[in-house]
Amino acid sequence: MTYTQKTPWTLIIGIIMLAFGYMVQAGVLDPLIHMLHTSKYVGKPGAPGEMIMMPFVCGIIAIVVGLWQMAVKPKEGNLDYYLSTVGGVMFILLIAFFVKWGFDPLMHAWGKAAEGAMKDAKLDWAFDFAKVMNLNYVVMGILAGIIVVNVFKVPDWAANGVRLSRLGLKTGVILLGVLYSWGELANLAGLSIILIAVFVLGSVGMVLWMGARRNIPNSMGGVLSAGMGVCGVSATVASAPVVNAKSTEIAYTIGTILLWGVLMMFIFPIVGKAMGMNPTQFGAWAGTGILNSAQVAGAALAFEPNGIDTLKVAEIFNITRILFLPIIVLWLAVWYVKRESTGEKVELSKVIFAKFPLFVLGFIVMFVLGSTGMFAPEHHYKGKYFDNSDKVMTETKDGKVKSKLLKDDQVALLKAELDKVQEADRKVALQNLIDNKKVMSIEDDVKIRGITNAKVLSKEATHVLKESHKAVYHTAPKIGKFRNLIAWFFTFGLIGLGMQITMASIKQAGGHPLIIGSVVGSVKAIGALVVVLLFVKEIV
Amino acid sequence: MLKVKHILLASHDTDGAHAAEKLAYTFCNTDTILHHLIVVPDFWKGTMGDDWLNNASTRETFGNYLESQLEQEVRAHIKRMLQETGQSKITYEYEIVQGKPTECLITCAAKGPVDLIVMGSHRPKAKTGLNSRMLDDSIFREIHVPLLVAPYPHD
Amino acid sequence: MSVQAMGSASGKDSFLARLPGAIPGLALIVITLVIIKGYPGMDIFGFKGIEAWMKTAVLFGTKGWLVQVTHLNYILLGILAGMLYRNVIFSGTIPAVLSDGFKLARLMIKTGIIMLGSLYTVQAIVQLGSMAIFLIGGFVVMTIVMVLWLGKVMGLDRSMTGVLANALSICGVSAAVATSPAVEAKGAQVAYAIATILGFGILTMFISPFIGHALGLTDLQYGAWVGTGILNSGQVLAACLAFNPNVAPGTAVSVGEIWNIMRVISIPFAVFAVTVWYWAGQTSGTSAQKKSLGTLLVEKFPVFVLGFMAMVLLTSFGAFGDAGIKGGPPASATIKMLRDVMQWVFGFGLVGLGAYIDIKELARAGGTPLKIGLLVGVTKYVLALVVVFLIKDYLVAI
Amino acid sequence: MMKHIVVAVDGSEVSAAAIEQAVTVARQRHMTLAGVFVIDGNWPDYIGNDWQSSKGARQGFLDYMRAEQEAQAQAAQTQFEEAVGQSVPQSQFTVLAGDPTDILSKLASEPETELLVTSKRVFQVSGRPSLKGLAKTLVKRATQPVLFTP
Repeated sequence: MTYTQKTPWTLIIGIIMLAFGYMVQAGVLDPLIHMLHTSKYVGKPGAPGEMIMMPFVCGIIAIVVGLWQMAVKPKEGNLDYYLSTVGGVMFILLIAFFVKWGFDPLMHAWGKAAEGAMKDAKLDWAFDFAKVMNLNYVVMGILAGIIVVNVFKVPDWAANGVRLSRLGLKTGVILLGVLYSWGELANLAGLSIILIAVFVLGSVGMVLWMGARRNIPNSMGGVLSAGMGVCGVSATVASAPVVNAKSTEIAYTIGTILLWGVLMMFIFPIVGKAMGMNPTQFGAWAGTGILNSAQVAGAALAFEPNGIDTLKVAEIFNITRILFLPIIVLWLAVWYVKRESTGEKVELSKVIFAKFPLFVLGFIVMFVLGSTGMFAPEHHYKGKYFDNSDKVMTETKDGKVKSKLLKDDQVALLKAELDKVQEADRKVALQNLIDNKKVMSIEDDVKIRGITNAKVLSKEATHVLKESHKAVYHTAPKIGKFRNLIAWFFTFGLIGLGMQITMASIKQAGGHPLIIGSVVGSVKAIGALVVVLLFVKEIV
Repeated sequence: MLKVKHILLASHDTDGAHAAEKLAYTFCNTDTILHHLIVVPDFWKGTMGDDWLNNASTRETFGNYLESQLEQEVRAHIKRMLQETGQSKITYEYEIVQGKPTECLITCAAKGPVDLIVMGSHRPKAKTGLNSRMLDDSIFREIHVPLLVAPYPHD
Repeated sequence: MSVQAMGSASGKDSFLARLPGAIPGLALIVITLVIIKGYPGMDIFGFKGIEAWMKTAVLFGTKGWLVQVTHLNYILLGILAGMLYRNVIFSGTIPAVLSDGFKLARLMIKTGIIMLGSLYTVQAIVQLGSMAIFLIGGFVVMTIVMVLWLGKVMGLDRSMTGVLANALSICGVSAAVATSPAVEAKGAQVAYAIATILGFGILTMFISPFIGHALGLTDLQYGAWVGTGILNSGQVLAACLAFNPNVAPGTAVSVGEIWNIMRVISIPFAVFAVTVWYWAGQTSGTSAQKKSLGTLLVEKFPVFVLGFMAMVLLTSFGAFGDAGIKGGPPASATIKMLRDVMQWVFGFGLVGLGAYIDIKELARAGGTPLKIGLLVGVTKYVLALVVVFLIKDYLVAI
Repeated sequence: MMKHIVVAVDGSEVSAAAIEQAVTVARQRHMTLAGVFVIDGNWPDYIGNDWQSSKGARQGFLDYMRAEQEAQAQAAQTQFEEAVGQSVPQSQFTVLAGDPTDILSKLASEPETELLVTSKRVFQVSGRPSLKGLAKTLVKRATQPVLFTP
């Protein structure tokens, strides 16, 4: 069987992309870009940004592959399969372009305009609907995917590419491995193992208990507990053959999980924003409380679309859940064999081997490689790093020497206001700054920022403090780009996953699974919320 | 008018469908052809889409398992129908299609000579069964053949 | 022909004899209102009623976000509760035990309107009324012409056109009820017209307060706008109270209800006019349904309007002490008490009215009545807003 | 009690086909045939939202609707009697009052009803909007077989 279809669409998409990239570069779209405030994506001459690079690179690939598909009669084989995915991948990326550079800024602008209009009308409750409804590109991208599949259907030539989207998510998670530090990972892993263990075992137990009370068949209890307890559809898929699940039971379980997953993905970020959670809290909550693991990534990115702090936390939770999967499947197998004569005994090593998600290994490898410092110096990973050496504090540009040290009048200003600071440690830090004309250490910087946030000084002095903070913190361009790349992988994966969520399968939600799932799902979501709000406070 | 020669029976082996089967038998004469339509709902294609973290072998195991499970269920159903119709000497034929149940029924009714459509009623909330509703608004809108609905068997 | 009744037959007993049967429904409505609105000084484990809770709840960092953005107050919550009772909790029909109590809602609203008479003096009525006549007169004539024309274009039969013309131009369901026998309307036609009007009315009832606040309308402008623009009179009352729940001279409800009364008074005349039009164009047809204007006035004139007028007269003569008109001395204790009671009476009435809204019927409305109704309804709603803005300098506050 | 076939009749064209089907089945199975028309008793409730009409206007409207439906019931009876004629040994026509959806569902759930025959568009010519959903509701509530004619 050959996979490649003779379709002009790959070529057409390529041409659209290339034309778009060219128009951005040539400045044809400047008015639009100006209106939408997307010039940050365009970059500067000599250093083109993603809004030029991505369309050019993707466009050329699509055109070449598209021409090849039109001209050459495909032969069976791996090459045929991989090339057949290009059309679908480009299709998803094109949607991503529209959403990220078009609808996202548009909604942002409209939300602001609406808020402004309400403020003009002297309404003290003016709100930005785009912010409140959390209409950023991740949410809209997934929505676009869901709309495409349910309203228009995914075109045949794009089907293989859409299926590739899970690879996008896996690659995203693997690459994410680079960005953790030992400390972070140890901290997060500890927290996640405790939380996940409690909630996974708790919900598996709860499902089995409720199932026993309602007299549901063992096979249904088996798939349901794995799906509800561990990681949603993936767990259902992994455990269904082990417990001999009937087709109805599988359909019910998957429908229920998808229904809850999709709902939660939209509700969690809104609630998180409303309650003012920090990235760690939200990541922990989403990672524990959302039933389906694909939607965990979606919710985390929806909560913080322009950074990956939340995603980092959520994915650790996700990986922890995934590691629980083989254990639970094994447990279910044993449990099922005990109860049903038809159950087949399974071997420990075989299950572990068959069910172990390889990409977690990739994640670990990347993490180890990253921590050896082969990609970037270790302190760069947080994206911004501290450096107050003379080399960076004074730059020579076009023959002029530009110093970031405090000016004399600024020092005088700070000196005059020194006594406004009450806390002894903060006072010391400020004194240090005054003496050295620059922030001396990370600890000092934290204290200085404390002063800034407390707003005890005059406006001018606070401004000076902010400047001095900026002077010693530098963005790591490599890491910035890398994060951006990861975000693109996730965006690609999530839109593609959105395209695989069909209403027909969600409609299958029903019966005992819907009741049990709803109970367990809400208990899990609310329970996780309470636990996280009570015990997780600090930003990791 | 009600010389029922072609009866279209839509049933996919649920309790409600069993009631429809029994009701259909009572409308069968010696020269009636009972045409049985079995629809394997197409949402199965979509159910695995959202799974992203399993490796290929797990996914394949699941796919094979599901296919064999579905086929087993349909075969068992047809076997039982053959037996029952054989006993009461009814001419029986079956058709298995994959797609959206309602659409399949409408096309099937439009295609062949059909005098009467027999189908089961809605499944009550507490009972198990697939949620691919065959009997929805479009059936009432688009089918221009008498439609006999068997009530759900209450015990 | 024998007719077997399978539903409960409506008794023809006297009001007092039916009163005990009304107690369960009455109690349910009162409890609902207490939960929503709370009584003065209520504090059950810190719970002071849903309305009070919504004012203090913090969402998205804004205190009272729910109230400020959605403008839900006890009036809209009450209607929602009524709708919830019928459509969700009792799944479609109000049980017989409760129905007598819920039927009292009509009486309550009429009582409330009569009491509302205490807000005005004769002078104020003359001022507001003349503005209302001007605005409503214009809109009634415009709407009737538009509907008659649309009916002709869309090929609607004459009786349906007649019902729609009156229902869309004057006051919704009551006009439809008054007109249909006179123009031989078919049951389905009336039913669809009513469903359209109600659906549109409910929609406008929820969005009008929002728009009114967003545009910063004054009570006078808002009252004039909804009084002219909302099709059905029950929803005019609700929309006014939802905008400003206070009952006092110069508030939205005091303005909107004058508009409403003007519309009610014009029903018999409009029915007469449409009947004349209908029979003039009806060549066949023999039944002599034609009635004189005098008969129509006696038959279709709502008595509560007389009660309202009497109340206005009594207030003008100072029967209740000072009415608290702007610029005058503050309201007397009697008047203040009346106003507090009125809030409860209206609240009660509107919970009951909410329970008469059947979503099933609304959702299945359709056909030409829906098209014409939406077209005319939206035009009227928007145009009324524009006109109110244009003539805002001529609107005189009381 | 004896089992019988019930057919809903509203005097319209669509109900003629339903009567025809019902007659065929009744003859095949040698059963009695019952024709039914329902006078919609829900009108008072339907206009319950209107609070300001005078008593005269309200009552006038309800009387008018009643008279109209009684005329329709008469037409339905004529249609039924003419179509059935002598072809079925025993037949009977009844006019009931109440909510049409409820009454038909109830008839479709009585053990004496062998089969309820109705057009899927019955009572729509004259009825409230919710009667459009009658067929769907019948399917949900019936405990006896229901035959829908186009």
